[in-house]
Amino acid sequence: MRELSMSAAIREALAQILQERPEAFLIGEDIGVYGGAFKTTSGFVDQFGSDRVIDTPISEAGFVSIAAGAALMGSHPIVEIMFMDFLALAFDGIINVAVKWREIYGPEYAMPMIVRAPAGAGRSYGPTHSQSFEGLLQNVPRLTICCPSNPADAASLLLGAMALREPVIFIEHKALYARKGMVPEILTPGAIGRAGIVRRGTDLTIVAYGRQVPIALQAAEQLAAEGIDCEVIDLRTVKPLDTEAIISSIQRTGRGMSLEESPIIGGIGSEIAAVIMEHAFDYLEAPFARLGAAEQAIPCNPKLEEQCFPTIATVAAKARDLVAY
Amino acid sequence: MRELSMSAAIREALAQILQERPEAFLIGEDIGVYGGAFKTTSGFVDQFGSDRVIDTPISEAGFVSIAAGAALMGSHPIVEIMFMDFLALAFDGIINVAVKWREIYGPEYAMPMIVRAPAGAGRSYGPTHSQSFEGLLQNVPRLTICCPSNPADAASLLLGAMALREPVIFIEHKALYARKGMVPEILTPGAIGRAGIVRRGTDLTIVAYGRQVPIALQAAEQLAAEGIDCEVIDLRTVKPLDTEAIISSIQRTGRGMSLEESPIIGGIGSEIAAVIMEHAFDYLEAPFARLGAAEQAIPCNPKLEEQCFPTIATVAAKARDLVAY
Amino acid sequence: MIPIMMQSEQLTDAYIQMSFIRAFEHRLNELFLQGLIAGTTHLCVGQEACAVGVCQALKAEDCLFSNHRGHGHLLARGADPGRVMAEIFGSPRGYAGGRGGSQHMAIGDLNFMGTHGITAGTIPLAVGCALHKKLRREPGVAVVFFGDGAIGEGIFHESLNMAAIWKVPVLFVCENNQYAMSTAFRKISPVAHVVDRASAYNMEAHRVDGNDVEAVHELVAEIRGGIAEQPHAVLLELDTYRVSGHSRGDPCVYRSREEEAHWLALDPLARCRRRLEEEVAWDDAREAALREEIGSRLKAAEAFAREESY
Amino acid sequence: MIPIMMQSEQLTDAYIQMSFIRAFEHRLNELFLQGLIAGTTHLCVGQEACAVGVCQALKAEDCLFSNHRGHGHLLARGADPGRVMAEIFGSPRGYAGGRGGSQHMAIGDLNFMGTHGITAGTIPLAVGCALHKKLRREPGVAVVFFGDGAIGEGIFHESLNMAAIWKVPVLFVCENNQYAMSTAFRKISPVAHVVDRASAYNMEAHRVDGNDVEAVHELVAEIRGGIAEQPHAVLLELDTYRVSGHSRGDPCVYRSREEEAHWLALDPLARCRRRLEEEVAWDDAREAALREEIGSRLKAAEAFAREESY
Ligand SMILES: Cc1ncc(C[n+]2csc(CCOP(=O)(O)OP(=O)(O)O)c2C)c(N)n1
Ligand SMILES: Cc1ncc(C[n+]2csc(CCOP(=O)(O)OP(=O)(O)O)c2C)c(N)n1
Ligand SMILES: [Mg+2]
Ligand SMILES: [Mg+2]
Repeated sequence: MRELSMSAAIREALAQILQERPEAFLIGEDIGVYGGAFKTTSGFVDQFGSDRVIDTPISEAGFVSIAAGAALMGSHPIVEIMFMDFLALAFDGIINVAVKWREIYGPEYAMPMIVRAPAGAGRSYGPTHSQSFEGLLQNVPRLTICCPSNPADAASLLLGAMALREPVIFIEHKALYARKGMVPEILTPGAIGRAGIVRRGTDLTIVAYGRQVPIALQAAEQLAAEGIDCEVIDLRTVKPLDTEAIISSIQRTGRGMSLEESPIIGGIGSEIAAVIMEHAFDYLEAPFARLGAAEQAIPCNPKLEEQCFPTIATVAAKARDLVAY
Repeated sequence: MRELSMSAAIREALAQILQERPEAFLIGEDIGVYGGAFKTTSGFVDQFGSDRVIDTPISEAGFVSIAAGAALMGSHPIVEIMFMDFLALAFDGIINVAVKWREIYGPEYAMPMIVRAPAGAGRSYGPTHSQSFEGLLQNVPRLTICCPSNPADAASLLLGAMALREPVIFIEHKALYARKGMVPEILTPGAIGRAGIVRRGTDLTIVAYGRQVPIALQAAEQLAAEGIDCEVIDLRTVKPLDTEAIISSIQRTGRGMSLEESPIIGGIGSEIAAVIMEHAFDYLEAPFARLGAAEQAIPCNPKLEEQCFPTIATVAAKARDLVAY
Repeated sequence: MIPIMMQSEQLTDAYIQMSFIRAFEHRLNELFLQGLIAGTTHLCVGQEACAVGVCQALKAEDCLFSNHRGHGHLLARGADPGRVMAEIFGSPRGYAGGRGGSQHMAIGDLNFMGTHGITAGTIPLAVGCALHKKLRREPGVAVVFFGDGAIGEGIFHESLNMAAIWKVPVLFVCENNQYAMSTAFRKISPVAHVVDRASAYNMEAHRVDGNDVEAVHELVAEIRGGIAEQPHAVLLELDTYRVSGHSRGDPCVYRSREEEAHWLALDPLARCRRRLEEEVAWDDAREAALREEIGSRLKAAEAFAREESY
Repeated sequence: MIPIMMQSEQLTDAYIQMSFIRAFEHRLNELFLQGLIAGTTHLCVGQEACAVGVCQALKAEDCLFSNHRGHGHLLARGADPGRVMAEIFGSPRGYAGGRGGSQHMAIGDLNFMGTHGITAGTIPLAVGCALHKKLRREPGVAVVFFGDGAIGEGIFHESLNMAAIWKVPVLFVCENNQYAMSTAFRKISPVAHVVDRASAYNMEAHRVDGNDVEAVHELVAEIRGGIAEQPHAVLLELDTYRVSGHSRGDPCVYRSREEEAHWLALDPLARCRRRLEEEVAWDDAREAALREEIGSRLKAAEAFAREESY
């Protein structure tokens, strides 16, 4: 084990993929000599050449669908969307092409590709550079969506996404890039669709992903001091959802809440609430609660921005409510 | 009152808008001499001229954002997207522009526009002409989404959407266009965000919208014969959701289910389930259930297509389960 | 480069194929009008020379993409008419198991990578296919058929731009049939021809009579050879006419009967037959024999298509 | 048409504005480097003649749209520097109440309808604005600033196509500063100039030295007059150079110091000053007085911007 930042871990996983998989290539804006807006591909164009690390014009719709076309032929492209907000320009390629070809024509027509998208708020980038679309995209049939919360998971999910040979949206929270964590010496593919219990507890389940996981853990610490023992689930992939892990935790705790980066209405938390309702209804001692992004454009001002998202304080307050229910 | 098909009712409401509102214009593909793929604008170009009924090239992203630009100046465009599936090409204009300008700059920068989108399955149009994106779009902050189920509502919601002076996604289910219903002589704006109770009942609440409403009503008839008395709520707008109507119904019935045209995961039903959990938890006698589109591309074959959606039989079966819970 | 001339057997074969495609489409139309087929369909009557001229000039390793009006492209590439019709019938025997219908078919064995219901949606897929060929040094050219209406989509621009800067082996085939649904090309294009867009991408471009199967074949053979020799992108415009309505039940109120008559006089089948009369002394007897053969192939296809259902 | 000549007062005014914009951007850069401003920013150092030359030639009824690199456009249009800076500071006093930050400002009173963080995203808005003007017979021209990188987006193509066929009063101003982030224009464009795209839309197009404020002003005044007389769409390319890095903390490894030096010699401010020396005997004393005035205006702006916060 060694300590790496999330961006370093992603960079290492990408390098490993490029080394091991001749069918893999990277494609996106300014990923070559610039190394990507978040420097996750720095040095790659020198190491792997411009055939494996392809700089594009500013044409998100085009290069997402171009990647899908290459994938159909046997390539395995890894697309970088500079900020996830810009993926809105390329939804047709995801919704009407990448996930559909295999559905219509069968597995030999799969379009294996990973769309990496730095996302989320917390860096004062303002209303067009801070969104996270997992809530919206979960409604696309059979689309896989990963949201790692730490360096080790980012690397293993990236390798797991490659192994899947399906279109995968890979959401990297911008505010996590610089965060460090322990990473195994040898990177191996992680299971897609498996959540992790990152803190055991008996009173309440907090289901989180991405940058909400550290918030959940910190809130759990604080609550522990008050005698409230929280279990924290890191979803890792928000679709497919690890319903088993969520349900069995709720069956033990009887109470729960979700934390998410998407707006609450139609978000990941709504799906979790519905699943819990269906499968753990009789175990629930309090209504499952949802915290997430506010129903508004994400402001640039850091204070206003922070107010749009769950914080340790709001999580702890909600947890107290639930326990007192 | 008189009997009109839903397309005739929509056509009449559009004509009324064009007559009364000089700032309104229609824009979209083949809406002029062709009258639109579903004939909702037939004859308009002769009646109102090509300045009010604007045929475009096949450029969905472009004309949605162009409409937004005109709206910013004081126009009130009504955009027709020939099939909702094609709206995937124009999500940037909705997500990053139409709803955002007002959020960032204030109410004088609103972009009042209606995006009409024929949607949904049931006509064997296949995987790229049968989708309905309300599930996905509900996650966009402050976006209004209407889904009328009958001619009278279609007309009144269209006028209500005009009165709102906000971006509104107006989903017209293709399978409902030819369905007839009673419509008032004088069309007036309906309230946006208000559901209707279209059948009173005491045992179970079925929450539906669009073409799922007639299915719910027919299932309710069948169940009534078995002694199960269903209440049926027609949402009319899926965002904002009329949470009050839903909650008070569930408080009376204690049991419920949703029917929707979107895929279930992250769909409208998930949001409803989460809302009920939060606000009517103590009244629930059974877990709230969700029925909706299958997690797959919608097939062309009519039988396979039908299997992807709730039917009277599956609704009735689920209702029996819930009552027996 | 020596101009490529079509052999008379090829011309005969082209005529047979074009005749079959037309008969196939006419039969489909009847079946639709009889209510035997669900959904919608887009016929290529009048455009047979585009499909046949292009496909005949391609090689097995070339990969094809098409759009919503793809029956002709599929058949010209060698698709089994029974399975195409089965797909349109929504049969499990169809090329997409009845899931795709008229607008969605793919045949991997023929390197036919897919037709598609989203206008212009396969243009970037062809560029991606060509990019793959270039990166993996695989032989062949990516070819995509699209209509004049597809030019309106932004993805047309993005795709051509990237194909041009990356010099990938792709042939963009625009069948300019003068209309996108009810919309005349001249109403949505500020320039007279699709090829007038090519200069924006510094792209090799050609325009040819799309109702002249020989001209199409010979030009495409030459272009294809050029791309195979030195990978690059080419835009080809085929002037033709959508004789049928846009889709089922379109009375074509947006165009004149005179215009239709003008184009009818340029019918690709009639012209090809005249050439065959010159070249191989094609006569009424051979025509009658062909009709008969087509009739029985069509019957067999239909029987196959209708035999099994969900 | 009689060529429009810039008056010497206008030239002096242009120089003052350009000097102010540059000082504003330099000061912002310092504040960013000191960590006093959150988020990111895009400076227009080196491109001041584009903003000032264009805006000076426009009229009050014209409506403006801009992109992520919009400070110069805003200031040249007459924005209050204190409120622009306040916005960048995220202050409630900013033009978007601190919600928008550096990339998102609008000033209705000046018909400045918005800058925007999505590349090419305001191009269709300008077309929509122009369409509104045409439909409602409102005076003025819609003007949108965008960069050479925006050409890559499909919406550029869709917007120009519709503007051309509908003949709406819109001026597309492309500041070709040679780079989109790290990507040289020549790497992502198969044609040498942005104006080479205009023929695809049969659109009037002009290209001019964007570092020559007089040339920009005079050309834009002429174009604007032409559009006002007879509504139509025009594409204008301004050759310039992004002297600063793309955004905060870009070391510009992707370009050479020689290239930077070449463009530094073409600095729009230095050139304008030389012209002023000829025209109005501008001298060191006036320059010193201007510096002083700018310094105090900037101080006032900064004080205003930093006084109030959330
Ligand atoms: C993105 C998208 N927009 C609109 C449509 C609806 N539509 C189907 S075919 C068609 C016309 C296409 O015209 P063209 O490209 O010229 O092909 P043609 O039908 O003439 O063969 C339209 C508008 C669509 N299928 N996809
Ligand atoms: C849709 C979209 N894609 C990518 C970006 C990221 N981005 C911001 S500015 C920029 C470069 C833009 O280049 P250009 O248009 O030439 O303007 P310049 O920065 O040179 O002024 C990029 C890629 C974005 N903001 N929006
Ligand atoms: Mg056409
Ligand atoms: Mg630039």
